[in-house]
Amino acid sequence: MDRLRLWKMMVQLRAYDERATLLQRQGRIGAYPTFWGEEAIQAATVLAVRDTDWLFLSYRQNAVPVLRGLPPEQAWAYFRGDPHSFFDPSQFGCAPQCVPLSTHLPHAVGWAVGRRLQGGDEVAVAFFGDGASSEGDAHEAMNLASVFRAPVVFLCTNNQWAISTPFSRQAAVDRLSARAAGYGMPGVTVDGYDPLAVLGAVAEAVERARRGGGPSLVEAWCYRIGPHATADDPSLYRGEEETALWRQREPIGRFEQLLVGDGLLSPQEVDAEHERASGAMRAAGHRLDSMPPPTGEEMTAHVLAVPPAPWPGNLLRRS
Amino acid sequence: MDRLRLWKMMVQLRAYDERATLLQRQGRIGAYPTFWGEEAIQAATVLAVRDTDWLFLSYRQNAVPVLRGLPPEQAWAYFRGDPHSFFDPSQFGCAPQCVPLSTHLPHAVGWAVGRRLQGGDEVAVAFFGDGASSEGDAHEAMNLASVFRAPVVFLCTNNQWAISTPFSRQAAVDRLSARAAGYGMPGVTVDGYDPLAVLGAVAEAVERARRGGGPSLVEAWCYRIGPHATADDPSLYRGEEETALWRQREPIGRFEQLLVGDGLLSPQEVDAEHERASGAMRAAGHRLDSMPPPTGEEMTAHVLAVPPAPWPGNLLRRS
Amino acid sequence: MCSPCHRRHGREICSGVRDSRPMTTSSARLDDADTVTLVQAVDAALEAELAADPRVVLLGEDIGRMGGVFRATAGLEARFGETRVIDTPACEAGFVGVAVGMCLAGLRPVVELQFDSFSYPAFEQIVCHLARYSWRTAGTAGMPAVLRVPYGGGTHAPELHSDSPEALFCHVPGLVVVTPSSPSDAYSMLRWAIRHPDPVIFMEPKRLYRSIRGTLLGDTDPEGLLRARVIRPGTGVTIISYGPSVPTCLEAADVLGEQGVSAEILDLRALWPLDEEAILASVRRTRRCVVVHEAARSCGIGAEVAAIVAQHAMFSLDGPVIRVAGLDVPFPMFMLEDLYLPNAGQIVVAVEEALR
Amino acid sequence: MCSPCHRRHGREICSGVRDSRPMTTSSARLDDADTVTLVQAVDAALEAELAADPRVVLLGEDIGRMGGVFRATAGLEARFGETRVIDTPACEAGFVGVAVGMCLAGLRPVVELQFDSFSYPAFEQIVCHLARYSWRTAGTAGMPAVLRVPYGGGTHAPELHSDSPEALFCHVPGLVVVTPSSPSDAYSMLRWAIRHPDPVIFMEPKRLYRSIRGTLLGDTDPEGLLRARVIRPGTGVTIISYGPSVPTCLEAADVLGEQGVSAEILDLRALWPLDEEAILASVRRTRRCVVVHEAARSCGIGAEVAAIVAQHAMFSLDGPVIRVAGLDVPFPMFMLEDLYLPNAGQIVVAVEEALR
Ligand SMILES: Cc1ncc(C[n+]2csc(CCOP(=O)(O)OP(=O)(O)O)c2C)c(N)n1
Ligand SMILES: Cc1ncc(C[n+]2csc(CCOP(=O)(O)OP(=O)(O)O)c2C)c(N)n1
Ligand SMILES: [Mg+2]
Ligand SMILES: [Mg+2]
Repeated sequence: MDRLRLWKMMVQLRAYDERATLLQRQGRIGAYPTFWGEEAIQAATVLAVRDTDWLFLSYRQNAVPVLRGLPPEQAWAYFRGDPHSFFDPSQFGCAPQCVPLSTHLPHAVGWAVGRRLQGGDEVAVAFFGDGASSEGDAHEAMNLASVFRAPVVFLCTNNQWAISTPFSRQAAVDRLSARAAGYGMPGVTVDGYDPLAVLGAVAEAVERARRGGGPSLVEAWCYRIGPHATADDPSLYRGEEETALWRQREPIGRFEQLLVGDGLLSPQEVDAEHERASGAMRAAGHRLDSMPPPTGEEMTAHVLAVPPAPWPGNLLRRS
Repeated sequence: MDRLRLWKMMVQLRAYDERATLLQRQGRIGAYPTFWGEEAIQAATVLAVRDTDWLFLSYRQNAVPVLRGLPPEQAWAYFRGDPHSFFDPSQFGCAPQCVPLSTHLPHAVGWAVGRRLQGGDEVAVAFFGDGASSEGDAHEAMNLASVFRAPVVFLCTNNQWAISTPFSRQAAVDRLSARAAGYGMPGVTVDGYDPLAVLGAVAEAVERARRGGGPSLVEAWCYRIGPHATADDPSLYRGEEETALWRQREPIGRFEQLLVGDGLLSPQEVDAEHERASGAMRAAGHRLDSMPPPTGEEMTAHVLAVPPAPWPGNLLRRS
Repeated sequence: MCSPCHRRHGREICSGVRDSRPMTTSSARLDDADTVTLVQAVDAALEAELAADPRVVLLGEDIGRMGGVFRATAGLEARFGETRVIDTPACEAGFVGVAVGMCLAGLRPVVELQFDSFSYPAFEQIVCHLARYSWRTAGTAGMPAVLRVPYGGGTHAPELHSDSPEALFCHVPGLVVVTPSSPSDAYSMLRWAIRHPDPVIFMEPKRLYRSIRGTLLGDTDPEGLLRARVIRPGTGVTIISYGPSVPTCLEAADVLGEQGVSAEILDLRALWPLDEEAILASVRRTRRCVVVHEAARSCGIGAEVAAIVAQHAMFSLDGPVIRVAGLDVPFPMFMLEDLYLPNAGQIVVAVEEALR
Repeated sequence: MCSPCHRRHGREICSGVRDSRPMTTSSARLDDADTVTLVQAVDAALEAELAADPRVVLLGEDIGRMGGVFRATAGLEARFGETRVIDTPACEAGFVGVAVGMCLAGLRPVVELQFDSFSYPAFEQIVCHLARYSWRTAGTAGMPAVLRVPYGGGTHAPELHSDSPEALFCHVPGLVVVTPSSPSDAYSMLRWAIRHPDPVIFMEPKRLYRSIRGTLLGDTDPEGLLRARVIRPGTGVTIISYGPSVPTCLEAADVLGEQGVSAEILDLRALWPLDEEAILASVRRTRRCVVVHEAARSCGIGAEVAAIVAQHAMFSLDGPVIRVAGLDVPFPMFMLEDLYLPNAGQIVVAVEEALR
């Protein structure tokens, strides 16, 4: 296992996230949901699966397709309300980021069952949050996956907040992994700021799924260090102290200490990589600015493969 | 605890159910979902709660309001498609039977929270089936109840069938009570054909709820001995042998053996009580036949407390 | 670039392409291929497509061994196995979501929702995903799924087993909504729907499942299936309807014929997109228009048809556009359903109003 | 027999009775009671009703400490406590179902659905229970709940945060659907809705939350709030609209005025039931009709209005009924929303068509 590669992916995610926040402040994109601190979970998961495995994402994993080759500017275009951000899921093995909570979890089950029916051995990983765990679709998906013994890993990023709602008002259990037993599947909680712990747990669940052992639930325990999204003001509902405490535990610095201690990296190399990643994202920001805006005709584009003519709703009056 | 009262309620339910099946065969009501064999669960639950506690029912518990005073003919009127079957929930402490699976479970939570907000100490009991456990609403209700510490007992009649779907294809666990831990609430499975076991488990859960100890899940394990409803033909999807086996374990005969053995009842008294109950239901059947049919004006009745005038949809053309 | 579908996507198997293989009639398992009921036609269409295309899978509650509560999938699990005819747990949102995921995997799922009202729990999946996936993947991930929804009243069914939710789906952009009124249309339209690359809500008039018989025609013009059809030509008034109300309109036309009124009956077949051309052509010819359906009146299909006429053919009309529709009330308990459902007498009265 | 509501029910507290206490303006916590924004008006109405009636409770995601994502409940948890302003877990079906149960317990819940599209997961609860409970309990268990749904586009919001689902609710029998277009209407109509004994879907035009200011009037005629209102009288054409499109219509009327066309603007306010009388009276006077909304066109409110006109006022019209509506496409990504949303220019063109 390539710890340096894992670290570089985390650094890339951090650079993406910080650049996105900047782009939002500069008005080059609209509201943006930062994932600052959740890089270990996302990067380790991408490393734990094969390229042919698919990842089903919520808005909070909007950079995961970038780890698989989507240009950052195309990912950001989503946040400036640009349909040119839409991509082909099969090209990156990533479903588009999903806004309605947990509704993509059944998709992961269907995709996984569908691939298996066609003789494939791929695995689906579905990301969701502690808040999303309360939605009916989360339950239905986990139950369906276990009845179908579908090769799916349900990966819950428990960052202890759903907008302003703390985990204690979201669920009356200490750990969401306790739900797994109710579906007859294994469940485990790991430190979401420890990339190696996440990697180990996800890899084990993925291998079990691939071998036909059915679905699992992995809960990555962490804390939403940033606001819910750039428009959010956490001071309305939580104190700074707890956040500050968790900020100290953030995964990248901690992992770098380990790698430097193990002699795999020098402090200079650390700085250089951050510099490089940040420069690459700055350049992507410029490419975003020069992406052509969408045109009115694109409003009906791709809604249907066989469009009706004329399109109901007086299209012509608009162009 | 009055075991004779419990037994009489079970006998009443049996007489109701068998008469309903007969009414259906005679064309006096339409399709009817028999609950033959589930009398112990229903009667014991009614005895385990106070009159001021409310019961939230699926179609399979259509006779439970009768145990609380609803005339049987009014309950049956439902199955002849007669709106005169509609009753006041507060009069019988029973919500109307609910057709869409598990959708009444959140109502139980809301009612229980609402009563507590008003200073009451009532408890809600919500019946649902093994099939219904797969619906998102079941999950959302259990989670909401546990977060709100609502005084609710979730009572799952696991009769191992959802129409033609066996429990093994509904969920990948041995016992649905295993779900409770995922909500931080107690869960237990009892023999659904043993009225005393059900009574004990429900009473304990009800008392815990009343004391402020929050919700519980009680699973009453049994078997759907009859068809899903009168229109259903179980031979399409299951063999007779298993059903025959479970039919021998049905709760009423077993309970009568116990009561006779304990000297609480004589065989003659047993027969007499069945005779009496059956006669009462025969009479109710006659009253059903003489209930006046609804009129066209009743189509809009009670849809809204403040009806629009005219009612959209050309009412007049119909009368 | 995917050569059959002319889109840019990297999928191994393209599920988004329109299928142009000929549709031939499968007469297997039909007692009499020439006169089958509507539900048998559905079964036969499913069988034919399962046999023709390994990507087709069926999903739903009790569709396997039992063959569905209406027996619309009778015999299919036995023939195709339980990996292609899949009994699901009771969770409509979940299994419609599974169908979305199966489309992503290159399959063509056909989902049975047991009754009209049990589409409501799947509403979010339908609106947010089934209808929007093609759009939000720039056309690379089409949703060639079919949702079969037995709908409508008149079957003495319990509460919430008689709804007509078709207009809800027509108001949701991104869905094609169709409904047959005869066994032959049911067969051809369902086969077409399964081959169609866009999500199709296939509304099955359950009142007609066993009440009418017809002939199965395999090779109808697939494009034509989205067009409305004049099922009885006439000159004095156009009666526009679809699905379960079509036989009622024919009945009314008989009565009107005796009264010397020649009624043209237009069966819409596709509810979204509506065949505006056919509607306008007929209305302009007869100069009178009545629309009939059993769904609630407000914002129903009748409203849309009337609005199209009011925009494009108002001055070709010699009478008001009259709707015969359900009341805006919950579908009544079944003792009252005959009073609720549009009947021939009401349609005749409506025509008289339109002729004033 | 319950004396205030004249119904037979055994509830201790009757929640089904229409409330006739006077609605007086609460100016607490408003910076300037005379010129408040629409979202402040919502907050003030909620506060006034919480203060006036202990049965009123609020439910929703993030409505407590945070005061809601739009701050429509700002300060209310602090004043009324977390037993009356209840933060829920993220489960819309569940907490709308909880509201149904609270009505059964005699409360009057007011539910915030965070955004338009997040009403879809609650659709089954709304259709099967909220809309039908009074009916299926013979009127003994009314549902005096309010669902507040911030809706519509124009706010540069992400996917699925700009939908206009009002017509879906109008097609569902058993619901009252209303929408204000000004702070004063928002205040009076919301207070009315909370006191109303039937379930009310209260659609809040989120684009107008902070863009317009107005005065709060407490004591308006409660019955009148269900009536449409002529917000600008005119003689040459009637432009019918509601909610977020009303200011756009006023803008168009200005342009038309310069062109010598006197446009009457009718704000529907209630979408179900529609005020047919007001619609027909205005259309008969001006003899021209344009309907404007941003929701998809097919089976929208515009269709219903046009159908009503086509049935009852066809021969009073001198021009076709023109709809300016959303395209039948998913609400676009926000770079395109200005092109999608009806604008004054399009309304002017539509009026020109209606005047032909
Ligand atoms: C069905 C649905 N309801 C409500 C929302 C609004 N919403 C957006 S994010 C969010 C909180 C989600 O919290 P969590 O699942 O913990 O994910 P996180 O934001 O912490 O990554 C809510 C309620 C939504 N997106 N979808
Ligand atoms: C939301 C919804 N989906 C589907 C149905 C159709 N249906 C009626 S009963 C049933 C099976 C329910 O099984 P279970 O919950 O075990 O209850 P039982 O019938 O065994 O009492 C199904 C699928 C329904 N009533 N509601
Ligand atoms: Mg979270
Ligand atoms: Mg069962």
